[in-house]
Amino acid sequence: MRVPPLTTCEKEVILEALKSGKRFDFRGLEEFRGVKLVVGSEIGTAICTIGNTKVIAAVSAQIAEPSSMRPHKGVIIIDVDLSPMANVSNEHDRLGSKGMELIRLLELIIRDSRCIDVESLCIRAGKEIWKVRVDVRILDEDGSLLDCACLAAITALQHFKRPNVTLEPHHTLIYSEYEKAPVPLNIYHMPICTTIGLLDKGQMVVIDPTEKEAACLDGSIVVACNKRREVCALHQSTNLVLSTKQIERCVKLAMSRAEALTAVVSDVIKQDQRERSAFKRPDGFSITTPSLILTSGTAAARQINAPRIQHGREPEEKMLYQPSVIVNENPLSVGSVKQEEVDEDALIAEQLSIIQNSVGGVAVSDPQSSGVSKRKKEKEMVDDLLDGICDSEEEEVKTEILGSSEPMEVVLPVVEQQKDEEDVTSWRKKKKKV
Amino acid sequence: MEVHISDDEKLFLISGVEQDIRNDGRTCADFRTIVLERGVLSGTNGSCRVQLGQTTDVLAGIKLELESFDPAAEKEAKQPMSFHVDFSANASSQFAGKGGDQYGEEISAAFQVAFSRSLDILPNLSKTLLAEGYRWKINVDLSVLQWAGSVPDACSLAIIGALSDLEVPEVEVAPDDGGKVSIVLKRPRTGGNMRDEEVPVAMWKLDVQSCPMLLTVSKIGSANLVDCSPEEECCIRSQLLIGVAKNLNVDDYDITCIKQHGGGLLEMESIQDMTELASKTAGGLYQAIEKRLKTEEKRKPGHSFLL
Amino acid sequence: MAVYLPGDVINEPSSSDSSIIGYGINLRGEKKVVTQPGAFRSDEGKIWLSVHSKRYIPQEGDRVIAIVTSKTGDFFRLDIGTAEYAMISFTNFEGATKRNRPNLKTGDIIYATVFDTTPRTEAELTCVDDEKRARGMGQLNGGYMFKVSLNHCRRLINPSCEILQTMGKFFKFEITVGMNGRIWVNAPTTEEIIKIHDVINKSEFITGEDELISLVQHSYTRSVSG
Amino acid sequence: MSIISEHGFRMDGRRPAQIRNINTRLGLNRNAEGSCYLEHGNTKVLCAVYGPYESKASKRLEDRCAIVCQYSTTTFSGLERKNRPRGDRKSTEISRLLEKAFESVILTESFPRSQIDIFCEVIQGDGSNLAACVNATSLALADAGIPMKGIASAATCGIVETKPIVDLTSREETDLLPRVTLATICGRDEVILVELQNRLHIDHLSVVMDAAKATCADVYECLAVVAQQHLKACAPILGN
Amino acid sequence: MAGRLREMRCELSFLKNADGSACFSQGSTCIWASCSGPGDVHASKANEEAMTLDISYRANCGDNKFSVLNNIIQSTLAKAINLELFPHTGLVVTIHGIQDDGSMGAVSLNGACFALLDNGMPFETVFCGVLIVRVKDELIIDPTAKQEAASTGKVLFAVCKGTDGFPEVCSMDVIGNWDYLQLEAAWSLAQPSASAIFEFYTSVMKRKHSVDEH
Repeated sequence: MRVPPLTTCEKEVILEALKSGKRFDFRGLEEFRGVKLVVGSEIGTAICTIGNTKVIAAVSAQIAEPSSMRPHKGVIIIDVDLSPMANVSNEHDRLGSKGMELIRLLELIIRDSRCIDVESLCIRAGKEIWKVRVDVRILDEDGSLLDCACLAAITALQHFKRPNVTLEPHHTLIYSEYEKAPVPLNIYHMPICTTIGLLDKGQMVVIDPTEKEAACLDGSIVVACNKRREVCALHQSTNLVLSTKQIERCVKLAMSRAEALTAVVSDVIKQDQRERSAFKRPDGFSITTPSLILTSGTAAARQINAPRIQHGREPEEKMLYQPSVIVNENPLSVGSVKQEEVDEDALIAEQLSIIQNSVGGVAVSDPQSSGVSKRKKEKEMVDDLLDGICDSEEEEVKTEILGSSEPMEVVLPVVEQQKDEEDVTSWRKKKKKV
Repeated sequence: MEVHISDDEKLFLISGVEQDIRNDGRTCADFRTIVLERGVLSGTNGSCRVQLGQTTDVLAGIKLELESFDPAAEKEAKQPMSFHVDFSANASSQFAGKGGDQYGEEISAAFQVAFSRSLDILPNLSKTLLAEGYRWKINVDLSVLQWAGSVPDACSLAIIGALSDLEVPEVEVAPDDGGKVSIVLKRPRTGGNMRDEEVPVAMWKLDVQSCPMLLTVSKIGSANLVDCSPEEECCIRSQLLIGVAKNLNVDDYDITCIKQHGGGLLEMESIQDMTELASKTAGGLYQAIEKRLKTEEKRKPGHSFLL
Repeated sequence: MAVYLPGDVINEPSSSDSSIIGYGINLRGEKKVVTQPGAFRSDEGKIWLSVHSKRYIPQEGDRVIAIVTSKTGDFFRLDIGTAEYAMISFTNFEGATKRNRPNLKTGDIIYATVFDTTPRTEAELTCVDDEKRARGMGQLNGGYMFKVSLNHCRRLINPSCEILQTMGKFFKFEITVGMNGRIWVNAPTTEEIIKIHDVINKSEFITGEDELISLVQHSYTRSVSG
Repeated sequence: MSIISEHGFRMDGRRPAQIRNINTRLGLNRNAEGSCYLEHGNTKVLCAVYGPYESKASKRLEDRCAIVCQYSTTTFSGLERKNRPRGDRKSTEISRLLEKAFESVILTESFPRSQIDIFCEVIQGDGSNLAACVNATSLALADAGIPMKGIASAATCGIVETKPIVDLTSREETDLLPRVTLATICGRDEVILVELQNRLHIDHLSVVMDAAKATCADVYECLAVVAQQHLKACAPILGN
Repeated sequence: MAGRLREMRCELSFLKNADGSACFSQGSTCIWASCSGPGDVHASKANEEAMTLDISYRANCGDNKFSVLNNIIQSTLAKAINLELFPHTGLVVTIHGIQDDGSMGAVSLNGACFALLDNGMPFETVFCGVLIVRVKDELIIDPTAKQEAASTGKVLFAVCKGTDGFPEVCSMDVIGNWDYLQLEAAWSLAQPSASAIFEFYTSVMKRKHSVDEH
């Protein structure tokens, strides 16, 4: 779908404002937008929000065959998904040149900078290794997409724990999270990526540009650093002429940013660990929007009382009991029955009679002829079935407790906490014989 | 690459060819000047570069691989050579991306067929079978750097050059535990002071006299000609790819394969004439190559090819 | 103020049979069926729904802000945020003759009226009314253009809404509101343009009178950092 | 096996700040508008430039010329035989880098709605392939007579125990040695391409950058001499 | 006969680039939905008489091949929207399953409807999704992941508001063997929950439109 083009008047005003150090969201030229990082209730998922850009990253692992060249090294795969939700110009399941560039840069920053110890992902050299897959989904796009994606991926990798494994001569035992505590990935350092926009031949630096600003800038440079003051990636992504001094200045800015964000990531992870160790079920991504925003709404869990099948309620023509052989008359031609349709009905009626005689005993019930008795019998059966439901005491669903209708802010269905069923099918619990 | 020439130019060319004179002065059975340099790529086991008339430029590189194969699965011994022709985009912008792949596969298949009987034709090729289930795999890769007609001919010359440049290391086969075999490079016992790794490994070379060759013979008007330039290729009626191999014992040339390349109608006689022309020119080419391969490569240190 | 969802039937007392059916309501038989979610509005014999949306659907008579995308033959191709491009012939400009054509380049914006939206063809726009006079339409030079939701635009234009009047007390600015959700603002300095842009965006969910004044006051005094 | 021996020499006998010898030949491809064969020691690169010609509708740009680049390596170029010469992620990314770099060098506004094709083929890759490609491409563009801001020159620079080493061979490009590929215009401090492999500590950044910039200037000298010689050689043909 | 509908939360138009966006959660199952259109569509997929629907449910990890769920949402939307109203245009609906704690099918249908309401384009009738599972032949509405996993049969009703205002089935996906009576019981449970969800729609839209009071 088409995105409206950038008009010259917008471009002129934005550039004029940037040159005089002003921006449309009241930020300074070297000020970052606020970062919001949320970790999911599922292990290994994280949503990162920078300004309006929102990205969710999910990490999953499975056992796979290693490549012949590197038999004892685990594999990390990064996959990006650009959906029309992020930008109307994207298409489902189609990775354009923008997507390819994003994947390549993420691989450069996360995989090629060896921030994850791949040797520890090896189970049985040459035969079984862990294949860690990082899925990045872009949910909303407003500039510095790569920073948001990289931050989300790093947080998800920190938050992820793979199941524990013991080696036996002929097979491998994979434990669920209830038998042995899952093992986090061995991460050496955390590369944090920063997109730095550049203006008039690279003299002016614009930090963390929004989508509109990025369209007006001359170009941008991507710098990834970690808190050990190491530069992990340096990538010039648009046609731009810079001086080496300018590059060094950008790297210093990115370095300070990296330290700040590493602190944010480790806080979020520690806070989540504290919650999980206290067995408090983390609310993850469920919406905690302040109620005062007019565009949000909540409705408390409520009691649904299904009325018994009252006889009177359904207007008669609505409950027309369909004959088992459906006569496919064309609904549009309800009024005008054309000539050839008339012989068609005759034909079908005649077939109907043949079927009835040949089938013999089976009552091909025609609504009118079967009469009311049959329908009454059905009603009793349905009623007994429904009664069975209400009276049963030990039913799984505790309905009385939730009867109270006053809106509770966070309603945790009582059922989950009380007892852990043994046949829990939470994530990857199967005791797998490989 | 489509070369556009006007109709009267075509008429001029066809009438010339029928009188055995071509635009650049050659007769129908003449080849353009051939430049052949061997051993140009240090990273390969054998390499050769052939340039045909300052335009068509082909580079052949051979890399050896130790291949283990299941002897039971293959009834008759599979020939160890595998060919892969790749059209570099440098040749023309139509070969960018996937443009050249289709034409490249066609020529690679033709070479695969022409060399299918290579175990019998080349005398010492059977030496590549090392032991039960182990052999040398010879990967012959050709990269076409410039394209101006008669690419198969240039490729076959490059292959012969590269095979003659190929050095295969001598190998000792020692039985190992568990039925497996350990392959060790054979080093001549020179008691000198050099440490074991630095002693040069003994090498053997392939004998390439009877190596098959692919020639394209084209028919323009009523004349058959060899080594067409792009302009001539625009007025071809049809083209045959003829594989010729020198028969050592009877000193004649066998035809190993005939493939029609592109469309066109041919009577039986003209096929007969074309194959004769092919074997005649092949004879000339074989002599030229032998003379060329005998002159040792004397090259200044640091001097490189393509200069 | 009743809110209806698509599929509901309107049986408001004020919607007598004679009233004219407006936006968002379809007449099926004698039932008035709602087809767009919105709040019910009626005003002496006319009933319609005020709908919240961001995607513009061209209606004849709407005044919109269009972006020139290309020039083909004697037509300019315009983007008004709809599925199909819109067209405007060079004759539909004030004072345009065969020879002196309006010089519009790609990326310029114009304020025009939609005057023909037959389905399956591009919408046709014009910058002159019947007497060939511009009445404020034509090219918009300088200034800044940005997009807001359609219902906010309708609210700004509504005479009874005093967002613009309050801003008038603090800023000296020129504003054009297109029905396709695009607003063009011009002010002497870029700083003021930034402040006005900020006020208009924030005023979307402000209803109270005094809240509005405090918002405009705050943004007037606040300095644009940098 | 340290990269620099204690006497300060490298494995192939060069000093740390010494570049490999460069052999080039221009105009050897008859079909292309401009072509160049360049050798950095054992790294051999062939580059051809086609265009500017009328571009395909999909790539056409209204105001400037579209640069399309393809970087491919022959299957026998590296130590191990690769079965796909191009199309893998690494070569697509290098093609994109070359495109971006040369978009800022070529005066693209002078050819609106047209397209220039740049094809680089690494015949033998022995380290700093990207730098060799940039040098070969800028010479091919000069040979094709396409207006440019200047001849771009590129070099790779790594760092070993705080000492910069320049123009790395494939044996020195281990996966621990951090290295920066830098491309500048006419050897001046105008960077058009920067690419970092492996992690580099920030204090070493300025050292590596200066060494790389100095090397680009040296390489530029060589390229300039070659270009002038080529033009002088063609002068009599041009009849002036 | 009773059951319970988990707590529903919703937030509208919180995405910058989508025409209509909704973040909807039932219990702790949470999805983000976006609906953009009617916009231009690629010539190859354009349909002269009607609007083309491009719908995709995308999960967090793995390749997104959810044909069953996509088909249900596609058929429901095709019934809910009068496609002939906007010929030669395209509507793109994307649903991201952010967090899955059971009855994801129903939650995505509700999210899709919220996104459509937020988009504000004309359509025929509001719709919602109700998932009913049978655990040890006892019917549960809107199950959590545990209940859904322990169930022996599932039926997902896509319910839209009929012309007479009562809920009406417009598409249905049945897994496991159900006889007609149990299905009828399930439907009798689904009707009131559908009305409850429709009420929630109205309350959210009322809040959103409260700006137009003056």
